[in-house]
Amino acid sequence: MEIFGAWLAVGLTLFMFSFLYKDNPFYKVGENLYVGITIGYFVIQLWYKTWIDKVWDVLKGEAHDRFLVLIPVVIGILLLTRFVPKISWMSRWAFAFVIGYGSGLAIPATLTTSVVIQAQATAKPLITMPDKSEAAAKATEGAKANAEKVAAAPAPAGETTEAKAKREEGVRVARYKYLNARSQSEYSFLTAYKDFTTIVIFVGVFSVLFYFFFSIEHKGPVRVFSRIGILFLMIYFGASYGNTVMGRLSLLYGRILDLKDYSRPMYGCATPVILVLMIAFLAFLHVKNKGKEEEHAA
Amino acid sequence: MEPFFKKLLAMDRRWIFLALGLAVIFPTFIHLNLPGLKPSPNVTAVYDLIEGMPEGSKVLVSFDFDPASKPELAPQGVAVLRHLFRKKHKVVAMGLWVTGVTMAKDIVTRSAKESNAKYGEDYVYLGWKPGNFAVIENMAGDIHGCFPKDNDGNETASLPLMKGIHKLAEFDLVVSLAAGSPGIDTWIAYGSDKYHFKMTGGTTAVNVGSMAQYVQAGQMVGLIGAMRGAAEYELLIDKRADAAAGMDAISLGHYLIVIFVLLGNIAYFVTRPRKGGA
Amino acid sequence: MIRAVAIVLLATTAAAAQAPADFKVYDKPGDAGGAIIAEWKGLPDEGKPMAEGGVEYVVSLGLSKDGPWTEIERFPGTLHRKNEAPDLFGFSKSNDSEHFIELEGLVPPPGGPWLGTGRSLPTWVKLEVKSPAGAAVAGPLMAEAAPDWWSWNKSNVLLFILFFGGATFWLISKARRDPNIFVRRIPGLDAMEEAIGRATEMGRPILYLNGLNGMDSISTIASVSILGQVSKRVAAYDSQIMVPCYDAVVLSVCQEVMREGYTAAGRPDKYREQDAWFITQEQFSYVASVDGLMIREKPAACLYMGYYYAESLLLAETGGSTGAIQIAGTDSITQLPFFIACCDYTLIGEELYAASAYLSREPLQLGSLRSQDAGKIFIIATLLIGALTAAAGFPFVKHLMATF
Amino acid sequence: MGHLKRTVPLWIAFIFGVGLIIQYFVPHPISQKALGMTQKWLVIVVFVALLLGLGSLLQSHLRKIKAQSAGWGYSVVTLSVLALTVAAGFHPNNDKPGGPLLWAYTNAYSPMSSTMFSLLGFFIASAAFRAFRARSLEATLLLCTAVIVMLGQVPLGAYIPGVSNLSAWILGVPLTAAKRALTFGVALGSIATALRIIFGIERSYLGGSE
Repeated sequence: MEIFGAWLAVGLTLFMFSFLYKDNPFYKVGENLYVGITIGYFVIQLWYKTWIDKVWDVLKGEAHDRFLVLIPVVIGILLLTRFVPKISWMSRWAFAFVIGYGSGLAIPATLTTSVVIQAQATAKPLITMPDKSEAAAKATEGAKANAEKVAAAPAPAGETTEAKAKREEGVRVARYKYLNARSQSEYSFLTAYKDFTTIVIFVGVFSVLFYFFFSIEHKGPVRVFSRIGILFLMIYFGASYGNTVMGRLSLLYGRILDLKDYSRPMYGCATPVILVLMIAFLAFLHVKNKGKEEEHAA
Repeated sequence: MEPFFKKLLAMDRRWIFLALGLAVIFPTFIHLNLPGLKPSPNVTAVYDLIEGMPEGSKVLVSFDFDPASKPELAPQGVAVLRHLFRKKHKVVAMGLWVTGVTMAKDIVTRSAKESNAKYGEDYVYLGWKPGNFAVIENMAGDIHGCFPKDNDGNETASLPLMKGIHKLAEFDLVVSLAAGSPGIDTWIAYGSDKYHFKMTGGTTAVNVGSMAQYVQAGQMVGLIGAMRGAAEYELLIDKRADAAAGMDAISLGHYLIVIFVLLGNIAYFVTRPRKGGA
Repeated sequence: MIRAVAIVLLATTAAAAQAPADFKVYDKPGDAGGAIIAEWKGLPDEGKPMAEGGVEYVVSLGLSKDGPWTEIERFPGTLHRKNEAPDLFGFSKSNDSEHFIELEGLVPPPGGPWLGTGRSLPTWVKLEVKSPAGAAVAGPLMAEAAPDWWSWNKSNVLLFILFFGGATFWLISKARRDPNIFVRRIPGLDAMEEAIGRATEMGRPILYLNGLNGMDSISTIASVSILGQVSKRVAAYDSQIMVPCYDAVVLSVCQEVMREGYTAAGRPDKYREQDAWFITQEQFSYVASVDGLMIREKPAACLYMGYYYAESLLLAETGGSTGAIQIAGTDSITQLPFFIACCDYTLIGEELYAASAYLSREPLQLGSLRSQDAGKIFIIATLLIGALTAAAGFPFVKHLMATF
Repeated sequence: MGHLKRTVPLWIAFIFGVGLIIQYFVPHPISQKALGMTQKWLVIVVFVALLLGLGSLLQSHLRKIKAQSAGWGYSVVTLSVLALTVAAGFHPNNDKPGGPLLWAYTNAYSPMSSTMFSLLGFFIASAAFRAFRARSLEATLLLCTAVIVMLGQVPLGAYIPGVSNLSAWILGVPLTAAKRALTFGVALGSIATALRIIFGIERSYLGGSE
């Protein structure tokens, strides 16, 4: 069974990959088989996890409000009235339930996660006012002394490369902590950089929001802002495209690795055998179709 | 040059597919060992932990992932097992995800065979039992009761290695390679927090962020993150394998895309109709 | 809702130590029950280490005024300050020097639910102060945990809903009086008409996808109403449309909407129920099937409206390779880059929600479109005021936007 | 009849919509229980709706098979695999190791879905080649950020001075800004649409008035 499973897995993998070449019988078989399996799997999942767990077992149980689960069943049955054209309008009640439910759920949830929290994160002072308190100055002093102490510590004799890397990391961390503390107690380069970041984010958010204005004509200052907004959007699109490549290539590499695994003799060299057979068949089809085309042409 | 560039612009996209396919397959056969990889502190911590244990320590490795996360987690498993077998530790393997049973068995048997580890004496594969966290709780009380038979149907009590292990707390270390829950979080909550064994593990790129908190809180030692972490581990045990090859393949893929984009732009500028030109 | 005994009973058992002032015990407001809160004012020297005159607080619970007592927590004077819980106490400056402790889900040693969910038994709380100078006791005081009917700390969200709902209503009624509303051009939507026309000329169908979310998702609802407008035009041009669906409920709504579109265009006879069908409810097999469909049927236009996941690129790149005009509209922010790369036009985020109003040209819909702009103005203003006031040292706008 | 067809659904949407908004502000266990229960309802409705989906699926495939139209054999594949999978699902050992459903999951479902997913690796390359052209200022910006971020991702990128810092800055700052604004826009749009539905202005889902 295990070897047969390996052959099936390899075959289906290669069937799906064959789509890269062009639409062909292998892909069509794979595609239809895939759809069949997923629906079957979905039916089973819903049967056990929804019907048995959430309806049947509840009805069989003792809970005094157990019959309430019949309400969604009835709503579901309303949907099925679509099979009977005369009363198919009843399905709208079910639509209304699903759509109304989704709308009501979305409003407060979207507001909190996407508006209020995000707004809170954006509304920062654009220019940091240094904390002139004694405590802040003291914290900076302390961090500075610590950074100097860590940096001055001599390397122990016979230090391994790893230990050295760790020690150097410690020096960097201490220095960063000092710079960070200083950026809060006085206006340093780091403070300026942080403010710059805040301002860029601020301008970005504003200009992109301007781009989305629908009922204001985009001319004059609105046009300028919305143009800047487009530039920000482009940076976003480019950056997140580039950032996704890694993940997608890892997946591809994973598939290749699997195919390589299944090439081993313990699986009957599944990958090379199936690959050769498929290529041979596709080549045969190609030649046959070419012959047909030439016949047509003649 | 112009005709070449015109052809390039109108190129069938299947040539790109072919080039990319080759770029990703090539490093799996011939290791390029591209430079630039450096072991991160979290991965080094896992390595140091295993390296520092006395020979013959008892280690439980739990494969808590399914084939979807195989590219990231299987190389971690192989690298860790290689290290464990090399240090002559005793390995008990299992899994909390039913969908990963066969895959985990394959990983364990292959690594063992390569290191000449003997089944029953140097390592055991227990397989999977239903119950998520309950499995861990049962194992805490009585491993033989929880797994009366191993994955191949042998009596657990008859295996020499298992004769010396009855309770979870008797392990010196538990390694969970997890793609989510149940996984590292479950092992910590129901295992190491209560029974105080050492805990380490590895996870996928998307989970690194949420698992790193356990390292910071000291609930586990080190963490191997995604394929990159596995490649770093391979570097540490000085045995570059699938993950290192993977990093090379992925890097090559990136370069190839960048080169194609640059070529496309050169071609675009060379071939575009010039304004006011002759 | 404070149904607490707020009388301060200061027991002075050990004369040397000072008992904290204003010790109060009450039901936790705005919760599902099962929790009570004790609070008190901090002592002057509590921040110092124990040896230098600092203090340690010990909180104990009992089921009667005379005990027996179970110690719940023991902590130094630097911990459990009220400023750790703005959801309960707001952002007042005095919170820095006041303490609180939330007592929840605790079971006393003999067993039995003490502060379980919902309503629970009357619980007595005793606070002891220990310092080098001696000990003092505040309380015991009694409170009952009870569930509440309103979360006042979420009021900011409610205010925004009321503002936004009010603005929508006002703008709609304005639109009813004056239906001439300016809406800027959205090129992707103007191109839709052209794409449908081109499909008719070429005698090839239009492929319309609703995304991979169910009917309870707002993006799907937006997508279905765009489908209504599209099918009206398809019927008018006598073109053909294919709507392979990912979800059975979405399928039924699509059929209803398409029939209405054809009817509104005066061509109810042209409507065919099988133009929309169900494929499967699994991401990649759905894509495998739709990709195959694209290659085989070679649609003249592919419209992707709704919410998409990783499959966006699989769809759009395959559609692009067949030479179809492609228009996408999605609020799935992570997938936008791929549609931008592969499609001729892309409705970005919010534009998806504007599309149905834009295409329908109904004054009421356009009026509500303006409420989206009102929302943006509101956000811009809040951010500006927030940034300015924060710079001036008043973080109250930031506090207004705290979520609990 | 008109009422039943048009007014009742609008009221249903209104009641559930407003009810759920209010529920958000009510911490009482009764409200929590109502939310939990109605969420289960939604799942159950989806279960019953599956019959609708299966009906549509059978119709479209049987139509093909009956007419023996091009590729009808593939419809036979779909339907028979569907039947086999369901049968495997009712096998008593279905999802234990060695059970038929788990076997099908590991050896057919899982390799196929990861293969489809991995096709993205190819498509992300070909789409980049076609789309990333410096046609305008905007397109150039898109192209440059994509290339910088890609180089910043790989270990060798660390050898090109500035690339990894710049890439990290792009991902941390302008990306955050654009994403945040997009999030605001999407949120406002979806709230506006949801309000339109609750107040019955958006009623296209109800279809015709007949």
